[in-house]
Amino acid sequence: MKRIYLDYAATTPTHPEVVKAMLPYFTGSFGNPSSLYSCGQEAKGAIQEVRVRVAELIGARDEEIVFTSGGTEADNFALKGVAYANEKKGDHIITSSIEHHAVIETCKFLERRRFSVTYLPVDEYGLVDPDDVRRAITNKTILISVMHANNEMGTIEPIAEIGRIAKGAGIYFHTDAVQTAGHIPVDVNELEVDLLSISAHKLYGPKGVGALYIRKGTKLIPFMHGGEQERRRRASTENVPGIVGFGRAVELAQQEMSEEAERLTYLRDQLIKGLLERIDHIRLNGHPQKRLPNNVNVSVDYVEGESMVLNLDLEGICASTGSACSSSSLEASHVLLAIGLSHEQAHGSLRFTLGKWTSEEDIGRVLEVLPQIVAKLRAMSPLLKSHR
Amino acid sequence: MKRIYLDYAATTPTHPEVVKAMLPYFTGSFGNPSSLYSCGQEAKGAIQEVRVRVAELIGARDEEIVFTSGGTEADNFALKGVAYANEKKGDHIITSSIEHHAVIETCKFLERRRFSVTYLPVDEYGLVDPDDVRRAITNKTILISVMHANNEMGTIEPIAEIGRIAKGAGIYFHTDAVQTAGHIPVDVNELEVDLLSISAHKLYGPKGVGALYIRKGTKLIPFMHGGEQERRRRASTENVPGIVGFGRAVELAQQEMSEEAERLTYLRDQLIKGLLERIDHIRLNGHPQKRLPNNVNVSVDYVEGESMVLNLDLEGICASTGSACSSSSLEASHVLLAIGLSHEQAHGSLRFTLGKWTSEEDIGRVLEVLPQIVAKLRAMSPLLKSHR
Amino acid sequence: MRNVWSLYSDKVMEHFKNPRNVGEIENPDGVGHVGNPVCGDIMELYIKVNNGTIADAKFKTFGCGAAIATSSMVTEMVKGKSIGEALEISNRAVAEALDGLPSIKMHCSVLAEEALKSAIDDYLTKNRRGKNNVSL
Amino acid sequence: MRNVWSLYSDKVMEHFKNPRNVGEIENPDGVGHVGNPVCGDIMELYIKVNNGTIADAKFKTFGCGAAIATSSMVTEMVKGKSIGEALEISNRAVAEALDGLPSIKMHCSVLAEEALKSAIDDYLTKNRRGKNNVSL
Ligand SMILES: Cc1ncc(COP(=O)(O)O)c(C=O)c1O
Ligand SMILES: Cc1ncc(COP(=O)(O)O)c(C=O)c1O
Repeated sequence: MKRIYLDYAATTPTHPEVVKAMLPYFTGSFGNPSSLYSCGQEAKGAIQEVRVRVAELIGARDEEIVFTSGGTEADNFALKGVAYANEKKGDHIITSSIEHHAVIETCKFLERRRFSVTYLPVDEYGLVDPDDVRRAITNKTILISVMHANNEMGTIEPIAEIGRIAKGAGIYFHTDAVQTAGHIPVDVNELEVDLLSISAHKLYGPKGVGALYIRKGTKLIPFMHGGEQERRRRASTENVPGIVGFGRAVELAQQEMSEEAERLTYLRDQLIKGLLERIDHIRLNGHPQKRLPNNVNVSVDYVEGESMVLNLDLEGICASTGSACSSSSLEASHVLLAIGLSHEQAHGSLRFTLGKWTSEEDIGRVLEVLPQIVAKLRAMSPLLKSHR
Repeated sequence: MKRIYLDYAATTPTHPEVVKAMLPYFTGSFGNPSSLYSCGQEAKGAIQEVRVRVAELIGARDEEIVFTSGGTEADNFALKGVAYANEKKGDHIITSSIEHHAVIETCKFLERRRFSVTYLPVDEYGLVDPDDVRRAITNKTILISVMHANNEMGTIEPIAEIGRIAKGAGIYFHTDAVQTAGHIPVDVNELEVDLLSISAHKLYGPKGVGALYIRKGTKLIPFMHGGEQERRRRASTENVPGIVGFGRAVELAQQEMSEEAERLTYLRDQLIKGLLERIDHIRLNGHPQKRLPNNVNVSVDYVEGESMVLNLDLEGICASTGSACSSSSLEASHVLLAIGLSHEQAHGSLRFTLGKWTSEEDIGRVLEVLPQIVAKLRAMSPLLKSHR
Repeated sequence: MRNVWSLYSDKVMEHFKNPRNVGEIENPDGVGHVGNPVCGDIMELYIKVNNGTIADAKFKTFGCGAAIATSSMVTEMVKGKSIGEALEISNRAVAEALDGLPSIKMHCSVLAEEALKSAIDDYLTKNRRGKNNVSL
Repeated sequence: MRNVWSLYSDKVMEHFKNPRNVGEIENPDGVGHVGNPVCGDIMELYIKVNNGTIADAKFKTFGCGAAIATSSMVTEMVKGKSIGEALEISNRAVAEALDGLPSIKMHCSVLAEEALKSAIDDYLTKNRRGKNNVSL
């Protein structure tokens, strides 16, 4: 059975070109970039080239890019780094209620360390209202963090507008661009952000690599303490092959982004339309237009998400759900609850995220298979009866 | 010109077998281990196998192993994690003055966050005196961190003895085993440690992967906040290929360790003997016996380290130095100063660290080349004259 | 045997794919409703009792793979058992019959046990009311 | 041109490999001693002056690649210059003559400038004492 991978937002396969680019740095140019001799300097040069490339992708300068072990570290670094460095100025942070756990859990940690955090609500589509941001600002506010696009339902936030507000108020602004960098245009100056998180494995690069953009002049302290790597901003021996792979992935993304976004938007809309037509009692989560080109998120009434995902897996289709059952906590996705879904609806969510190897036939196959799965599960659902 | 790599303590080439083991996890089994469907679970299974293997290497249980992005993260996690989780019990930490920067800088950070740190001195060989540890303990002490072996001069510390003291006093004990794991026997129960750091790229695994051993029952909070990976102890999408490579490297290390340690000890002693014979005004740094099998560290009077490293590089030999000039600070190695070297001697240090691909001819070549380099540099040294 | 490539054992997957005893029993002798939408698992378990023996059992479940499989398994296990025997079926017994559950899914087996107990309770209550006495 | 695979430019490496004017001058007209062991760079610069022109310059240096290359370069640059011209040689000029230095190594060029100034200073002091006057 052919596998149909539709969970590109969870992780992407590493592009074969990326793997090829990485290989020489494992056994050949394997040196430590901090070393003085040539094979170390060679690795250092390779990293520098990637830095320039990543900077280019987001309209930044190379010295504003710090490599990390992924999106989570970039988010931790940005939030803790700014909070600790600016605590004399204030102790208040503003974020949204639909951030990735890497931001939410970091905020909760900071709350336990005497910072106070405002979690802004979102509307039914998952949009943050810039006016809410403006109203939440106090003279103690040192940082605003709102994600560029939401990983579960794909809603794209009004970052540039929030950026203008933050800038006007002289408050640092961070955005988690893990789901957007390499997929839709991201420009740190247009968005007016001071800090921006990226993760390589979401754009066909390797897992375990990411970057934090830090606008020149931003006051923050390191998150990883130790050696003098990354101009003393991030310690630890650089993951040279990983960073080189990240660079190649960024290069490919730059070449293919606009065409690919168009192709995926078409497939996405086909899938949405097909699902709404073929399954009753189903709703689209997230904004219909202000949405990532590759994201489809629906709630299917009366059935639970994990049981749909497992049934899809039996048919060779990889998808995900915001249901509690997919995690060790029993709570359904905080994102879906934040847009006002009931617990049943949140538990009945299903996310398909499309990517480079998604074809029209794949979409067709989902549209063929899912209605049967839903019918089978609804037949055993105690909820259907009570809603009849 | 054949390259002679003698900086295995800085980083090792990734073993070709390790690269081979990693490859399927980039493009084939690339799933996110948190995913429910089979290709995610497959990745999760692969990680679990490595966890068992790493646990075996150090005599631990698999659930006591948490994967990290390297040695630095493991050190940061251990120190900050224990400090924050136990601050109600006390605010005092004991460490040594020859720790890696990943420990020292983390301690300095904690000092700025209202913890107090005692940096124990070492003797002329770099040994911490367990009695000093005992004397430094107060009723506020919550953590002791002393490295297993020093990365610069290879001295192996009396960890088991310190472990017994820590255990007797009911204080958590961390050791940075980045230079020992996979090279000499490491057993968390024999050493009586509660936390232990490992880095894959020091044992022929990939860069950007490591592990922290956390003894069951140890109270610590996460360092990377976010998702529920690693049983909620370390967020971020797991670096699956990296972890798999780490596992293969550990497997190879287990097979080859004792034989390889013996071979390297022989080569090491040959190199030490040869250098002391052929170059006058030279001294061995670190303990002559209680020393890593692969470490040679000497101070060559009247010449500076970087200029020796660069000249060696011109001859195809990769080595390192504790000289200031190798870093952006101008201070010579804190480790060499701690054993009582003068600044000149510390700046005149040279480290050769041997490894899997080091041969007897390589040692011969160093012994042939280095005396000439030293003679050339001494001819331009203003220090030689003043010492005459 | 736990398959490394799956969250669940083969046995769980088998019951998930082909759940036994799905549905409702008309005029059941006992019904158990357990779980709640917040946690994402809701089970309904129906039993038919003949002479103190559970002659039939059916279920309806909204929930994850483990919830469906434990529902299926518990209805299988209970059929033909006396009320007394049925009350002795523990959540562990259900999980073991499925060749184990991942630890984060053990709550589903608890739910299955509770659904069964609740159905029996319902039967006993009705019966006590009706006949005043029941031999366990 | 900066070689990506090296910390230093080809020019720095060339001077590092074949440093010019290594040594001491017997009976020098001026000597400069700068640097200190804590920072790991010590330079000695010797000059011979003929009719207000620097006829010869030599150095001895304990230090990194950049320290040796800047010493070599500054002695090359200064030869044949008048004292006035020599005093105008800045650390930047030395660094530029070497096709640049990594930013963490710029302090070596500062040291080279200081060594030269200090040698000239020594010459001027001795001379003033001797002849009471010197034409710059
Ligand atoms: C929006 C967002 N932020 C952060 C992360 C964390 O990235 P990583 O897994 O690289 O740590 C993810 C993905 O997991 C994400 O989707
Ligand atoms: C003793 C010691 N601890 C920690 C580290 C840091 O490890 P990593 O580079 O994997 O972060 C190193 C090596 O750099 C080391 O030698």
